[in-house]
Amino acid sequence: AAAVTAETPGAPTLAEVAADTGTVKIGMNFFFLIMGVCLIFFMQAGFMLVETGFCRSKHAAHVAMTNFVIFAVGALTYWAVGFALQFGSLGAFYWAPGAEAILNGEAVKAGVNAFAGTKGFFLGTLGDGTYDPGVFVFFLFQMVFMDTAATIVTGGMAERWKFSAFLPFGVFMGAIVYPLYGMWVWGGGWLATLGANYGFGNGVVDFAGSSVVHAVGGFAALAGAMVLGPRLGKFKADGTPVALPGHNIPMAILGTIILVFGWFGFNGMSTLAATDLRASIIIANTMLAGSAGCLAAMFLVWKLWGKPDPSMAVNGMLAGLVAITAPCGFVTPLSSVIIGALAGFLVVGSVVFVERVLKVDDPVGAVSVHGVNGAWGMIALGLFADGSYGAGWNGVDSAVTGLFYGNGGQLIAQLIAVVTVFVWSFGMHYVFFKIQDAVQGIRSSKADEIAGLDPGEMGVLAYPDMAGSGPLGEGSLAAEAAGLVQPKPVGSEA
Amino acid sequence: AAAVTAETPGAPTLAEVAADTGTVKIGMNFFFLIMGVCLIFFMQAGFMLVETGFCRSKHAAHVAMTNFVIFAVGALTYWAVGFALQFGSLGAFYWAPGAEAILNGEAVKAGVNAFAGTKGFFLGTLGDGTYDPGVFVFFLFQMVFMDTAATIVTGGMAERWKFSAFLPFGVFMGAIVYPLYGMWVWGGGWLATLGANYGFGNGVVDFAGSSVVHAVGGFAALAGAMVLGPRLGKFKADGTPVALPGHNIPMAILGTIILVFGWFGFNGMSTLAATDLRASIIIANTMLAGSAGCLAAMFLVWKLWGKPDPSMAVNGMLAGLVAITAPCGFVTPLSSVIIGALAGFLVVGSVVFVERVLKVDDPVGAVSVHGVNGAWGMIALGLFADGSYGAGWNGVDSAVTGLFYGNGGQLIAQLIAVVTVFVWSFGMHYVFFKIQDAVQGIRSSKADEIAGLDPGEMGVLAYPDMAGSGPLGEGSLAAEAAGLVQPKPVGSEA
Amino acid sequence: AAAVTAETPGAPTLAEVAADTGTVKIGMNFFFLIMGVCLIFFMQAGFMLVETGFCRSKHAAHVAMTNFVIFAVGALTYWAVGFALQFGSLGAFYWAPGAEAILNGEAVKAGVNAFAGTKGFFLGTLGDGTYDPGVFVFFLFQMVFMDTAATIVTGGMAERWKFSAFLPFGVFMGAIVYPLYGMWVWGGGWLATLGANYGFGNGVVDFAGSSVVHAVGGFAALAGAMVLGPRLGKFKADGTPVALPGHNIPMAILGTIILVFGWFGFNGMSTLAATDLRASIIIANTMLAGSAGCLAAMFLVWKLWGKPDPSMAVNGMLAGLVAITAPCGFVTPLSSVIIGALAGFLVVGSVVFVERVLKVDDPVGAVSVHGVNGAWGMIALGLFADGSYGAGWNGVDSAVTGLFYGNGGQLIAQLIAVVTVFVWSFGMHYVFFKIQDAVQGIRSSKADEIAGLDPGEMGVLAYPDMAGSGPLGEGSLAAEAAGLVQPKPVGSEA
Amino acid sequence: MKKVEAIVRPERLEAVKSAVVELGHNGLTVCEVKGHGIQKGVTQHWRGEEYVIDLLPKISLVAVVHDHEVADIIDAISKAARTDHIGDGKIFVSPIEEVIRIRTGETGAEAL
Amino acid sequence: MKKVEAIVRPERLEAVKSAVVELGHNGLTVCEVKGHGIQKGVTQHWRGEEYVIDLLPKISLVAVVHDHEVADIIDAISKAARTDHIGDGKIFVSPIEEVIRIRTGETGAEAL
Amino acid sequence: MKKVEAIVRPERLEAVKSAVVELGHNGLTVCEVKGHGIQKGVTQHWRGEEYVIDLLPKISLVAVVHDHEVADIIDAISKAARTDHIGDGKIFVSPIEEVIRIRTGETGAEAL
Ligand SMILES: Nc1ncnc2c1ncn2[C@@H]1O[C@H](COP(=O)(O)OP(=O)(O)O)[C@@H](O)[C@H]1O
Ligand SMILES: Nc1ncnc2c1ncn2[C@@H]1O[C@H](COP(=O)(O)OP(=O)(O)O)[C@@H](O)[C@H]1O
Ligand SMILES: Nc1ncnc2c1ncn2[C@@H]1O[C@H](COP(=O)(O)OP(=O)(O)O)[C@@H](O)[C@H]1O
Repeated sequence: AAAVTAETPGAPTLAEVAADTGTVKIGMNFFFLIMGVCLIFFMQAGFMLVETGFCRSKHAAHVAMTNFVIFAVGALTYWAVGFALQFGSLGAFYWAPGAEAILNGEAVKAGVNAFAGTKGFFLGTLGDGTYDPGVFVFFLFQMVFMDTAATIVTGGMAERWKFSAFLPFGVFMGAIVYPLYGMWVWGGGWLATLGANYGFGNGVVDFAGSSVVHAVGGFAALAGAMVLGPRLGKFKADGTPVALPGHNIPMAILGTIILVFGWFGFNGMSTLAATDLRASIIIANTMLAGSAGCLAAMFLVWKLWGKPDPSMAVNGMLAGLVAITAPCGFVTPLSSVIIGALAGFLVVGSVVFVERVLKVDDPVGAVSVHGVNGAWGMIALGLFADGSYGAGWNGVDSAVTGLFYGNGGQLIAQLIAVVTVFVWSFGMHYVFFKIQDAVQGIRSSKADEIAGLDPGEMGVLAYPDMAGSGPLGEGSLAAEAAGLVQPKPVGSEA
Repeated sequence: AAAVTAETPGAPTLAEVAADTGTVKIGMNFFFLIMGVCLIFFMQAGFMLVETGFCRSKHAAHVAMTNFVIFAVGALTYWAVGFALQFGSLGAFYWAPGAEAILNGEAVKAGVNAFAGTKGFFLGTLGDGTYDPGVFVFFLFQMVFMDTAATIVTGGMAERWKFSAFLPFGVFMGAIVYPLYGMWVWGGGWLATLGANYGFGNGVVDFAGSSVVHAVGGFAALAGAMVLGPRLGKFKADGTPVALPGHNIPMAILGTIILVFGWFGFNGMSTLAATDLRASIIIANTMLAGSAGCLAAMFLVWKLWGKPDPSMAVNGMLAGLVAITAPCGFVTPLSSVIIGALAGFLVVGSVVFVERVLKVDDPVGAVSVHGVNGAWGMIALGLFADGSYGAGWNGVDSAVTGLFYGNGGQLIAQLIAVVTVFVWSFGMHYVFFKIQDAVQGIRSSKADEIAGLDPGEMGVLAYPDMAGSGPLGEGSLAAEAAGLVQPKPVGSEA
Repeated sequence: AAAVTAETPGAPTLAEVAADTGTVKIGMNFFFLIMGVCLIFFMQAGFMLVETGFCRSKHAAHVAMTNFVIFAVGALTYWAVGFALQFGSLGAFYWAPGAEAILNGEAVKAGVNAFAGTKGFFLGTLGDGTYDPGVFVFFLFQMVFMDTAATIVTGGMAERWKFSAFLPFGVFMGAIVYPLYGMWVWGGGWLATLGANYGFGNGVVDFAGSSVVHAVGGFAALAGAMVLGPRLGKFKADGTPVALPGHNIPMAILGTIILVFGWFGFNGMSTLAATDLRASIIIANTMLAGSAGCLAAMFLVWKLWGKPDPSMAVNGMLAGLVAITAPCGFVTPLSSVIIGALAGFLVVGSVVFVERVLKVDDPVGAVSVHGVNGAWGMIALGLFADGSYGAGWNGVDSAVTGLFYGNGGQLIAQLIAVVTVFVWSFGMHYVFFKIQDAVQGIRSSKADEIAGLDPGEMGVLAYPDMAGSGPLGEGSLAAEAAGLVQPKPVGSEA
Repeated sequence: MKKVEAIVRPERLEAVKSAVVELGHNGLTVCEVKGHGIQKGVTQHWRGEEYVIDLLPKISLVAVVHDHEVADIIDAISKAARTDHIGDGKIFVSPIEEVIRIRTGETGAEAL
Repeated sequence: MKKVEAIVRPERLEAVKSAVVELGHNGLTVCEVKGHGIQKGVTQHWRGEEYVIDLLPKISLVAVVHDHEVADIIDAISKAARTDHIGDGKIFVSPIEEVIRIRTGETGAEAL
Repeated sequence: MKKVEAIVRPERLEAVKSAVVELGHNGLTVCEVKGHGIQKGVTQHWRGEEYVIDLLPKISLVAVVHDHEVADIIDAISKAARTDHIGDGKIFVSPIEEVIRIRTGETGAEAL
């Protein structure tokens, strides 16, 4: 009792105890979010390591740089624009007393459907700002989610994406594509209100971002990889894919462990409050699904190709985590294991499909891990949610319940989200990249790609001391791509 | 006060304040455990890096994979079986209100001594499940401890352990060996009740797992390393050990720093509650002991062999941390420094002893760091515990007190634990590996070992771009081991 | 309410609720500090990776070792001596009830000005100790700050600092230089009381250590780099600097991301209490400033030298973080962006200045990042503090307010701090290194430097399996330095 | 017997190797080297200081062949390695006096 | 003088080196190379695509020796390198016209 | 034509390269090798076991030149590589029978 702030030390009044209790409650919930911010931020390191490890050493500094700089670009963009578009019309919210001082803009609406927020640009610094800590911590939490979505894309487009073309993408993603889809699902937008307005379950429910973060990122990566085209030498003339092995497997495994570590915050802290004890259930589900995904993918490739390919075990773990991200709060541990295992199988099939059928070159499996399994996670929620949590979600009284527990409406909402996120993220980015390519050119020069983007675009080698750390070439090589263009026969000009 | 949930906002009643205080208290303690889970989980990365860095590059992907996949295997196994055996008969427990709904099975008992729990398989998902968050967070906390024990073993058996043989080990450790010993010490088992039943101090006290986690892992590694036999070329024909230097020292140092980072949670969060303020004392003791171990080992090897060998400084740090893990809550900072320094000396002696006298090949020092110093930590508690903490521990009223502070009974309990953990973990694993070896063969083929387990068992090179990243060979080499078999003289068949 | 400890379970009295509220409040604030300790500790890994990545592979194990061992040396030294000198006369402090039991020594004073604390050596273990958790957690928090300062120095002096000479530095820094300057600013010393005693604003205000940690480290690195002299081959005979590229860019980028991660704790947890909700504002400011620094430096070098040099993007991020460390609690997000961007420009200019004008060889930019931007951060507070926070700071009633918001006095205090920290840290270390050099020799032998400090001083290669992992030489080479000494012409003795 | 050593671009290695193997020369040894020639170096930056990497990665491919096979293999390598840009590399031919196949002890022509 | 170049298995390097040094040839130079021969490659997988590493790690060990020492060194290397499995490697002997010891400027036979 | 192969200390590479290029020999090929000679090895420790690295890093630098240029280039390399300490390395000269410039197909003297 001595620790309670009181006029008569040691004998606080009810009002004084209540005051302290309130402060502690808010302080704790913000502290909880801050730890979430830390953990999720740290996923930048995970993505950097997985993507860099899966690429070749001659591009390693370039890939690492895109994963590093995206954070800076994204953070500033989201501060300036994105956060306001996503949450500027959120209004008051229980865990952020005071938010109403900033995030009370009139939403851009068409009828009952809201499409964008309108307040809180620059966190209000340039005018209507207050120092409301609730808004700030919420901003931080949302910012690191956004940066995760953006950094996914650097993987699918790695090893051939011009650095100067990558930067505008960061702005586009952080200011427009991510925040608007995020608004629709998390900011009171039209997808969130599909339940309240049209009776589809609780509207679109995406607990921690299978669609908002992962599918947005994964489908953007698909658009980017398609517009860029495959890496030189990735496909033979007859379309057969060629293995281009990543340069550092332990690095990729370290990155994966860091991603799992970050996912504790990504999913667990998405309750937004330590007082919501669901967090432990969510984390248990998350770990079980990831583990199931890892083993499912590993055993499948072992069966298919004879070896427990580490790169697919890694992808399987991540696929399981992505898939459980939407349903983690609403399903049983057993369902989580099933969802994760299916994600593990799915990611293997999808990697093969993207490469062999679509002929799209996705060096790290971003499309399969984040896009396909982001979608699967949304659907999984529509199937497995058991109605034990989420009463009141999106303004719908009943708890979130999926098809297997009797509510087909929720599944429909989820399917609408899947279609929407694909059309929106793939479509917007496809158009964006196409236009950018016409204006600026988004692909690195062939000479740089052959010699390595590190010496070409970064001006440094990632590993200058190591023999075999990637060949260097010269500008004059631009006309030729390794293995793709037949060199002229000697006789033709000797 | 406005933040307290109340019918009349701003003027909460005593009951309302009490309700919020209770929620915040539980929320905070669960949040505390969740952060512990994160930190301890992250030790997987530390182990992966230390073990991989200490191995040779031709096996790097293989070693990293075992450290990665063990988590998935362990998590699912512990969920299915291990947790129930360890804690299924725990009954109600102060920090987990509601646990009684699941963990109230009748223990397997012989007289007053309990040997195994009986409830909570699959977290009860397959029948008697509830979503009790206290049980879930406790499960998570215990699961990451178990995975630590399992991942220790991959180090001692590295560079020659067949991947397909390693997987069953993960199941055996996670389902049987770890949970049962853990039950005996932490789950109300016969070792815990040595005090209440037979008057040996507070019974076996192991604050955060010097024996439960580290000695179990370290002695399992000893059994495994003995059954596997040394790596090809590790010992000359006359038994002289040969240096097989690890391939990446900075990687091992990074891993060590990550392990220290994780140890904050491992020891500090083992109070199980933030409201137990002892955590800060525990963490201070932990850091001091690790630091003392690091310097002690470093100066000793410097003296002995002329250089401050980084690999032994690393082992010294870890040895100090392992040793303080049992006593960290019960000793003074000065005792911690002494315990840590002795651990640092001990690990050097033990590494030499294991290699030169036992002729056991432990590539990373797992036996010396975790086994020997796990035992030393248990004994150290029996010597240095100063009676300032732990009243009521294991149902014994007095605080935990060691020999130097007048209680020889505690030391006896600790010695019983040391003998038990050695016999149990070494014995069970020795038998397990022997049987498994007869059935399945647990050692990689010689050809794969010579060429590298990466191309042989993983199907990928860890570092394909680096010249000298490990030699490749062919199946036909199986008859020959580098340096061990004398090649036939040329003349004999030319 | 059931969770509140009460005689009548479920119906706690006001006193009982108050007791629990108090416990929870303290528990939470200590938990908050513990997480800060974890995060800040983890910066050791960040520094290790950045510094090692920026150095050449033949010295990689050596650089990594200094960054690892400094923690052990620093922790023990600070426990024995440093903490007492810095905080031994702090007296009671609101967040650490009970601190008065230990930290109540009579300060070493000259008039109103205090210069050193006098109690708490060995945390009082050797005599007047208590197990006060508040003191222990505070000790841990301060210890990790100190170790950060010490580890900065290893970067500026890397690749030529004799390991046996480095160890005494750790003791000197941890026992004397850091704690005394820290006392002056944070322990109630003469700089802190410049406001109360002489009317300069709130006295010197350094929220989380732009000067106490970073400038102390950065200016010590300058002294060390000057006394050591440049690495062999760093400057041509005519003084032109030579590029000596770091050996692992992704490693340096990983280190930077880890440092950012740690900075959440470094700045955010420096409120010392989760109940101080300012933490979220502080973290937002921190991230924005770092991002701005990163982009500012990257675009500047791109403009200047044609490529977005990753090593300078990394330095820019860190420079922004260092600069915002002092003002992070007192400025707006917009000011943070400005402060960070200026830091990004400044670090580029400073790197060039130090190398080309001062001709000092600072392999990782420690002087520019930590010294120069530490100073800039202090000044920035004196300019941009907007008077919204810090009322009562250092015993001055008004909130902390800078020149742009009308208080020039604060700027003067800050400038006094900048001059003091430079004179103190640079001066003390310059003298220390000079004396040490005369007594012991602080520079590695030329032969070791040419062949690599790894084989020479550590007795191991960092990367023994990699071709090109640094050349080895022999003692006989001592007379010659690569590229510096003209070899004798062949004719002269053939 | 002759040793034919070709210094070629790393990105042409696969093509050159195939061409040689198709000619029936299974035995060949490859090494990562760095070459200096009339091909210009690459300018790099490190923390403000410019430097030129003027030793560019090349691959040395060595095949020891019978005298009568030299012309064909030179032709095959040239075709496969050629891009018509500066830096395509060179082929050196030098005498080999004896060859021993370690496994069998065979020497001379039959050892190839 | 002759240059004796042996292409051997990496795991036989220590044995070969010792054998050569025991013969009294202190001077030798070693290089990590990759070899293609009748020894089959290793099949690997990367994310579903199979590929064959058909350039296997080998060590090239070069000793320049006097003409009369050639037979002995060939014998010693062969014995030490031999495992009787495909891929044991080859020894090539070629002429060296001049040797200079840089440190002393000695040339010819005395420079060895 | 002759092949001049110099085994030198890594830290002398820059000086040797410059010396050769200044003589007008633009074409040269460099490789990282390890050498054993009368220079002693380096003693290392790994977890209590001592071992000696007796293959020390060296650089092999090869220039194929016209016969009449051999003396000058040997002289230049010797000067640049020399430190007067054991381990400075050796220069080997051997015959080259044919040179082909891949890009142009030129052969012999004009290909250099
Ligand atoms: N005289 C030489 N001696 C040794 N290597 C040479 C010689 N000339 C060229 N090379 C090698 O051939 C490579 C290509 O030569 P370069 O002059 O750049 O282009 P090109 O062969 O197209 O004329 C060089 O990088 C070098 O490795
Ligand atoms: N004609 C050749 N020219 C150059 N290198 C060769 C030649 N033949 C063999 N080699 C080298 O010797 C190694 C072993 O040869 P291989 O044919 O696989 O087995 P074996 O020597 O047992 O017959 C090859 O990997 C290659 O490096
Ligand atoms: N006979 C030889 N054959 C091949 N390489 C040699 C020979 N003698 C010396 N070398 C190379 O030259 C290097 C230096 O030789 P060493 O005997 O140590 O010193 P020095 O050249 O000063 O007498 C060795 O490391 C080795 O690479």
